[in-house]
Amino acid sequence: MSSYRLPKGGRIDRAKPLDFTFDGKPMQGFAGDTLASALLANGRQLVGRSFKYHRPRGILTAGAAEPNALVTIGEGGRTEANTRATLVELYRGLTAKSQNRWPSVDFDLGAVNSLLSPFLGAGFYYKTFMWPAAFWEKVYEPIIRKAAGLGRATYQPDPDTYEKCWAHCDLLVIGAGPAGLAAALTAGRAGARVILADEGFEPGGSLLSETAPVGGKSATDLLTKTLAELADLPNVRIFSRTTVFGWYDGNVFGAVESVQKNTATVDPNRPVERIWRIAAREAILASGAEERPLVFGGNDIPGVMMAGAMRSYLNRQAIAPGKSTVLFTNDASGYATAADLEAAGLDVAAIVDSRPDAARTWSGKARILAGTVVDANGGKNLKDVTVLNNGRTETIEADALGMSGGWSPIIHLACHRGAKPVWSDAKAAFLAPEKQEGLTIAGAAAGIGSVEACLADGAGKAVSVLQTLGFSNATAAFAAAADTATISKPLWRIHGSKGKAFVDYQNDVHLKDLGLAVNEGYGHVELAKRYTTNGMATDQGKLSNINAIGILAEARKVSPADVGTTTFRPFYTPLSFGALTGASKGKHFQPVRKSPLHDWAKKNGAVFVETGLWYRSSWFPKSGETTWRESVDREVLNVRKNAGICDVSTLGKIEIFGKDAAEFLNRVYCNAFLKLPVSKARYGLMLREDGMIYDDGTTSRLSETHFFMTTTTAYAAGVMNHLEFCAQALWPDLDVQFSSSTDQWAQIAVAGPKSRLILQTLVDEDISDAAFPFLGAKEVSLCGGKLTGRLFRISFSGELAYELAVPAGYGEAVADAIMEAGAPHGICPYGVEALGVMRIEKGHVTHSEINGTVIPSDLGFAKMVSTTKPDFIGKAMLSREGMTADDRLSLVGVKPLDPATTFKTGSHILSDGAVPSLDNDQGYVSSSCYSPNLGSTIGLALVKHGPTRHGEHVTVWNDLKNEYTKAVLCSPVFFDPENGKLHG
Amino acid sequence: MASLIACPHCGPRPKEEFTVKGDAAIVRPAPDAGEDAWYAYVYLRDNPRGRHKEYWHHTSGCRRWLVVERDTMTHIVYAITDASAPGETA
Amino acid sequence: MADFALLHRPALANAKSGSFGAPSSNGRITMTALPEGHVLHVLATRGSGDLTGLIPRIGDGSTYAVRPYGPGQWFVIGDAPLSAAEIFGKTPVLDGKASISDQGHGRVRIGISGTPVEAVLAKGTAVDLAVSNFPVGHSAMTLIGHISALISRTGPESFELLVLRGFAESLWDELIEMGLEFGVDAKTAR
Amino acid sequence: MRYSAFSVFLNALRGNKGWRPAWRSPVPKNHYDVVIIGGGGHGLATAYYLAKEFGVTNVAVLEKGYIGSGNVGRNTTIIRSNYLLQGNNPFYELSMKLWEGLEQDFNFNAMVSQRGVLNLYHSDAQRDAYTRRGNAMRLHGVDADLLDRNAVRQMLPFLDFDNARFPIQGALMQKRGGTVRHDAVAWGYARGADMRGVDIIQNCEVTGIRRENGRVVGVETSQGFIGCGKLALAAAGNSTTVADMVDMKLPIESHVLQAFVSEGLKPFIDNVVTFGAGHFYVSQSDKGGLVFGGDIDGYNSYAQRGNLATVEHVAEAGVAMIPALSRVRVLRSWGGVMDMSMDGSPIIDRTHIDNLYLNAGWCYGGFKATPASGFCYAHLIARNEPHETGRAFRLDRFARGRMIDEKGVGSQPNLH
Ligand SMILES: Cc1cc2nc3c(=O)[nH]c(=O)nc-3n(C[C@H](O)[C@H](O)[C@H](O)COP(=O)(O)OP(=O)(O)OC[C@H]3O[C@@H](n4cnc5c(N)ncnc54)[C@H](O)[C@@H]3O)c2cc1C
Ligand SMILES: NC(=O)c1ccc[n+]([C@@H]2O[C@H](COP(=O)([O-])OP(=O)(O)OC[C@H]3O[C@@H](n4cnc5c(N)ncnc54)[C@H](O)[C@@H]3O)[C@@H](O)[C@H]2O)c1
Ligand SMILES: Cc1cc2nc3c(=O)[nH]c(=O)nc-3n(C[C@H](O)[C@H](O)[C@H](O)COP(=O)(O)O)c2cc1C
Ligand SMILES: [Zn+2]
Repeated sequence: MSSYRLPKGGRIDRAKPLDFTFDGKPMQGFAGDTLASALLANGRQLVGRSFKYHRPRGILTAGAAEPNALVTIGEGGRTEANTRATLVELYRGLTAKSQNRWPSVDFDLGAVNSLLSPFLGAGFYYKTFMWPAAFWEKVYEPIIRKAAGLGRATYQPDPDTYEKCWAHCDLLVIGAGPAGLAAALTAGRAGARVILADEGFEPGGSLLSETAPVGGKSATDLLTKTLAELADLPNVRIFSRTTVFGWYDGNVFGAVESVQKNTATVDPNRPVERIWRIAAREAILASGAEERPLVFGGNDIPGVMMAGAMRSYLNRQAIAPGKSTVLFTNDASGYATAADLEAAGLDVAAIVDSRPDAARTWSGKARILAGTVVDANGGKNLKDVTVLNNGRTETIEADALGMSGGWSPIIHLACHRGAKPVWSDAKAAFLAPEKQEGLTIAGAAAGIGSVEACLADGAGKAVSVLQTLGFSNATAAFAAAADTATISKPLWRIHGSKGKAFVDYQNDVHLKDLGLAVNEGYGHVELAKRYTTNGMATDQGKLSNINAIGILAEARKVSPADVGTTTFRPFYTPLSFGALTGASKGKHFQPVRKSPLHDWAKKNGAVFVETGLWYRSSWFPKSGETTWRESVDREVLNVRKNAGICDVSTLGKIEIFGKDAAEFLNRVYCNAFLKLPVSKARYGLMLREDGMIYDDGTTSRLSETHFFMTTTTAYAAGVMNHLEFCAQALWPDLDVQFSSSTDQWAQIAVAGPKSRLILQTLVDEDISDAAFPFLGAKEVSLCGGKLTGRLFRISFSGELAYELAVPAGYGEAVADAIMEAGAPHGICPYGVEALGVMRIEKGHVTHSEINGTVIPSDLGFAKMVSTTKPDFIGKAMLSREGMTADDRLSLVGVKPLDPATTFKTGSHILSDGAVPSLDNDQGYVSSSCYSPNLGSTIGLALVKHGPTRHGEHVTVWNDLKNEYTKAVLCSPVFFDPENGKLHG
Repeated sequence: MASLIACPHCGPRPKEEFTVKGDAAIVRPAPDAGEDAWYAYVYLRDNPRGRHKEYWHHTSGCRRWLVVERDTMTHIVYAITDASAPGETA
Repeated sequence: MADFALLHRPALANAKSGSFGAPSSNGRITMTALPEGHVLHVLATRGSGDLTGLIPRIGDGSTYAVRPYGPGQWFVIGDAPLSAAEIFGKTPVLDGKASISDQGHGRVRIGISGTPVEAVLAKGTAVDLAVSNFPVGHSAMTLIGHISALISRTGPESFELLVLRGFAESLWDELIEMGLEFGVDAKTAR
Repeated sequence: MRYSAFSVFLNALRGNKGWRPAWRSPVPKNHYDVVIIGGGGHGLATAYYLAKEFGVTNVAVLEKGYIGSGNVGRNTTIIRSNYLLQGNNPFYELSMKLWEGLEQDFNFNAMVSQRGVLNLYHSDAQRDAYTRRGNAMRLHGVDADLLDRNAVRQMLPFLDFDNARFPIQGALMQKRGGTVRHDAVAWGYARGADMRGVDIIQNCEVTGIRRENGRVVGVETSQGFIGCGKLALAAAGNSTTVADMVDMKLPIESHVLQAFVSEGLKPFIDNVVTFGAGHFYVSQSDKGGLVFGGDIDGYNSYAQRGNLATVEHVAEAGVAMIPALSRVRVLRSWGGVMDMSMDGSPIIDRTHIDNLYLNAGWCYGGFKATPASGFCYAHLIARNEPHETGRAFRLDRFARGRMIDEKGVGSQPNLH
């Protein structure tokens, strides 16, 4: 193994070597490595290129904030761009590729941008690329767009699965560092239902890389012991590899668990990622703190790393950052790293401490320079650093530079619901309110520094939270401890640098960009963000925002408190579409709803069509028929000549009970229902309160206090909600109840001159016209009392027709029986297409006409609007001027002058010879079809002054298809206007 | 708001189970209340910043219409009652 | 039509049946299409007061025959199918205090059980199914994924779901998927 | 300072030290001829056109936050003029025409990108509705094309054509539709207005409207009283709050709409595409992020944030439309507070107070309207007479029964 991997130490399992590749090159790491640590172990520091200038970039952090080490992992449909190497748990067979470079990460032509950087300052594109105007889309934008983005996504579908779950707990603890562990242990011992979530693949947070004793004992032992006790508590669940990504109202937290992101051989029985919606009574945020980079020239050269990250790689994965390391620190953290490096036998060339007054108790070998690193030098890797020490410049050779500018509490989640962070001079950091309803912040996230104090804080805060939850027995799992950490004055930028000093690494925002933003009037923190793109990269400013704020504050000569932060938003870290989607994808995007006659229809050869969630039978092709029109024409002609059977089970069906049911219906329909006799059906129009028609359908009275309503398929759910609203919210004193019976009944339309003949063979009662006239509705006995059904004499086709409802489980048997009984009479099954043709022939409207902007009179239903009822939904608004105006679009029929010509739904109507213009627009074709009975295309149209224009010649204008058809407006009833067949 | 709504009949349930309709402070006028009253009922809204009552239907649960009183800025829920008995708080 | 054979087609007649998912032998999920017996949707008349004593009287006396799920609404469930006349025959018991809507064909019962059953259902519903919160005998109407259903706990590790007939097959498929990681034995045959 | 490639070059040579603020930060005067409440796209555009087209320059725009902090700075940047109804269609087309010359007009590159907008359809009924819409557009000379499944597949092969629950049948396409860099619109108008003498005053919240003798005389603000000859509301999302200051109730509710951006990707999707079987629309920004959105959250809200259920809903629709999105990661989600009107269409009108003007009710579609709205509103304010093209957007249309309801869902704002 390389010289970067130390021969011993760390939490890696050297017995489990793992092969992987980077840019095609085979490499090896161990179980316990992240991709980042494994790359470092293989001596690979340069792993990516920055967005704008294509600067060579190395691994900067060891966690979620990583801006540089973004790689593409996986192959084919598993390709994942922009993946942070620092969070990828290494696995055997992992393939990783560098990004945003051509031809290679080591030699990238895009790097010429760096030379042009004076011209490419913040917002340069707003000021140019404007001339000539046509060039933007043709020349400039394509070039800019080509340069856009970092990684390349795949177009292939994802072979893996995802899922979404709910979890419930008394206490959610976010972060399993010392503070979180202490909180979880305290709550677990008290018997609360606890969920402890941590994004790492090992719980422990900073304890995993802590070498100093904690409360006199080893940090590792403390961790092991605590985890063992937690594991034994049945009321505690530990979610590892689980990132809490958002805090939502109602104290619901969104979290994503990576279930199988650590393997190349995915088990298809398990998801790769799983979303948890955690409903927590209370939560403790123990997310720790983020170390701040320092802003000096060349602070992005591979080899420059956060001091804490260096320490973490050293202690967790036994990685040496380099041969000779310099630490540049504004905080105690640099010393801890230096100490651990020296303890591992590594050379620390110097510790550069920017704090003039820092009280140091350094007992190591490395010399200390009071001053700053002004420039890090090198190309693709660090060669040396220039230190300014008491006015003296010194160059120190080093291939690794650790930096620490102090710590920023990770308060992201605490601000998702509107809380604004407040600058604390004492902590030199932005803090979120320590206690909000449902959420308490603990540990480093609350600005606490020492491990002992974090343990105490987590435990103590858990106790008080538990008390509010009623666990009065809770006692802190760790004793109180004072915070021994010191806070330094922040160092926002280093003066005197020659090289570019980066603030937002990924987006290449450097010091000067922020200065420019202030000069140009974009000094507000939000404007600066938008103008320079600082903080808008995949790390969302986890590292950069605080320094940008400090720099803006200096430039504007105000305190960071006056600058404030930009808004923290979900997601804490980027979240895959796949996880958010869960199992609802592909064919499972929405559930399927099947009619009880689905299999009957299938067996009869139906072609299905998606209608909302339902599949409905569209038409039933017979062998020899090559186009759908052939089948539909045949079905229509056959129904009109003999008989047909159609599945109408998808219509909404509602049982309405109660002694006030009639009164209720009288109020929800615009026509009268109060006196509907028992055993009768009536067509009803339901309006919205604004007077527009909402839905239509028939309602039958089965007894004094029991009605049966049908609605359209599409509006079934809406009507049910509406009825319940009227009953519960508007008229709670009416005695009326509703039960949806859509799925209870298989509903079968039997239509055509022979329909009575056929049905009579099944129905035990007499259904002659005299015994069962048009609009009859009653319970019937079938097949000698074998079954009870409901029979309605209603007709959408205009034929003598019935709808028979039977319990769904018997639907198929009854449909088969009807087919059998009808066979001698030439019965055929017909689908919704034929149904559509017949209803257009009869001028019957559907939601093609009832489109939410029509009132009853528009459709010729003026007479249905009761003038005598004191009240019904929609009554009051119908008298407005615009509702009575005579230029409203109203229903007419339309047919081509030459039956050999045709037109389509959606075509507009123009007066004969009129110039096409919106002003001349007379209306549009709302429904159309070919009528085999008329031998012509026919249509229903909504046209200005429609009913007065029968006989007028018009142009049916479909410019989209270059189809301009001469046509005549006519009555919307094309077929059997006298309704002779209906009553037949 | 409303990741969870505590239905007085069913307990806390996610927003997906509900259908929201809108302002519950408006009262349906008498049939003869006149054009202005009806126009106001159908079209005009207080749209308050702060406390607001609105109708939610527990569509995938008990199928009751509820009146949810909450803050439109903070989304804190103050009370949830059944629409038929708006006096009671669960 | 004397020769008419009144064949009943179960809602899950064509649903997937067999063993699915992980081959583990312990902690598997069992799914069963339960008998399409009777399902009575009972709706209290306005102002009829507390009917908790009354409703069980139209049930078949079995445990959990009555499943309340909202104010004045119950499902009364049993394995035996009831004819329209038999259901009508029950109305006098209710004494005008409630109406019955026959849902014996409109809603279908699925049994689901096994050690990890709570974990499986948590992939669908936001109802906290921990036994402390949702004891045996409890029912709740809720969304499971995109489909609404009545969940009833019939044992420490067993539940029944009551779902609209049209959605039954979709829910069945989804439940199988949700159980894959534990292994599922799905039985549609009765 | 005029912006050009040359000025960028020149300044770069001088170390980029010569750039001046894009707009001033003036102390408010005591009195303006026109005060505009709201430094969003519409308020700034109104000021710009007042100054540029109507010669009214003694104008202040008062913004409670920073300019662009409202919806102009948080929308999904889609512009199109594919409207159906007579009241809307010509107006949005006017806006499209103004977009087409905007950058040269205000000398700021707002990256107007006419990359084409496709609305997918999945059923015959949707196809018919798009036929009607497309023809309505053509009647007004607006470009529209109805594509069939194959044509869509040619353009966007990565949509789900093979395994979709609701198969794609085709699309209505407007080639001239596209996107515009949202912030740049606010900044460009602000700079253009400022250059012509308009005062843009940030951090200035209007807290009251002072009236004398039935006329507005000025506004109380967080920076003191500011007098005005005419007062123009352009406070999208907060219109009812401001109207309440003169006891005016509006047919508007405030609702939150969320939007999202993914991590930056190499070119992935060239056009704007809208799903027809769920709520999802997407385009790719020039930086590489997929910018997308879905439906509103559905309840009244003044908080610029939304609900997780909606987030999931949007993602589900996204993956249903483009299965390959599954492994793409979403970077950030945010919300904007919008005026949802009772018919889904806006209001540009006078009010019952004769020097108070109203511009409101833009719902989730007012970004594309920015130039035309500013232009028509400026016309109304300057001439006291509605511009021909915006004439239908009257406040009294609800009382008169003349709603402009594209969706046909009526007076329930959360359904529009
Ligand atoms: C997520 C989202 C996506 C959208 N996507 C699109 C899209 O793709 N295409 C499209 O055409 N439209 C879209 N819209 C709609 C569009 O953004 C808005 O309709 C439009 O921006 C509103 O006009 P505006 O720009 O003037 O509003 P805003 O930018 O909101 O301006 C109003 C300003 O008024 C200020 N203000 C309010 N009250 C006061 C007060 N009392 N004193 C001082 N100032 C005040 C506010 O701070 C705000 O800056 C979207 C909206 C959202 C929220
Ligand atoms: N001044 C300081 O604040 C400071 C300085 C240096 C070191 N420290 C050290 O940091 C430690 C602080 O302990 P602590 O427990 O507060 O923090 P920690 O850093 O030890 O643990 C935080 C844990 O939270 C996890 N996490 C963060 N956000 C998450 C999310 N959204 N979802 C899931 N997991 C998430 C991280 O993976 C990590 O494991 C102490 O050891 C302390 O000495 C603090
Ligand atoms: C079109 C568009 C593109 C955006 N692209 C990004 C982006 O690439 N990175 C980012 O962090 N935010 C992006 N944002 C979101 C903004 O950061 C911000 O969330 C949004 O403008 C709302 O403002 P707020 O979050 O400050 O309230 C984008 C916003 C819009 C409207
Ligand atoms: Zn409920």
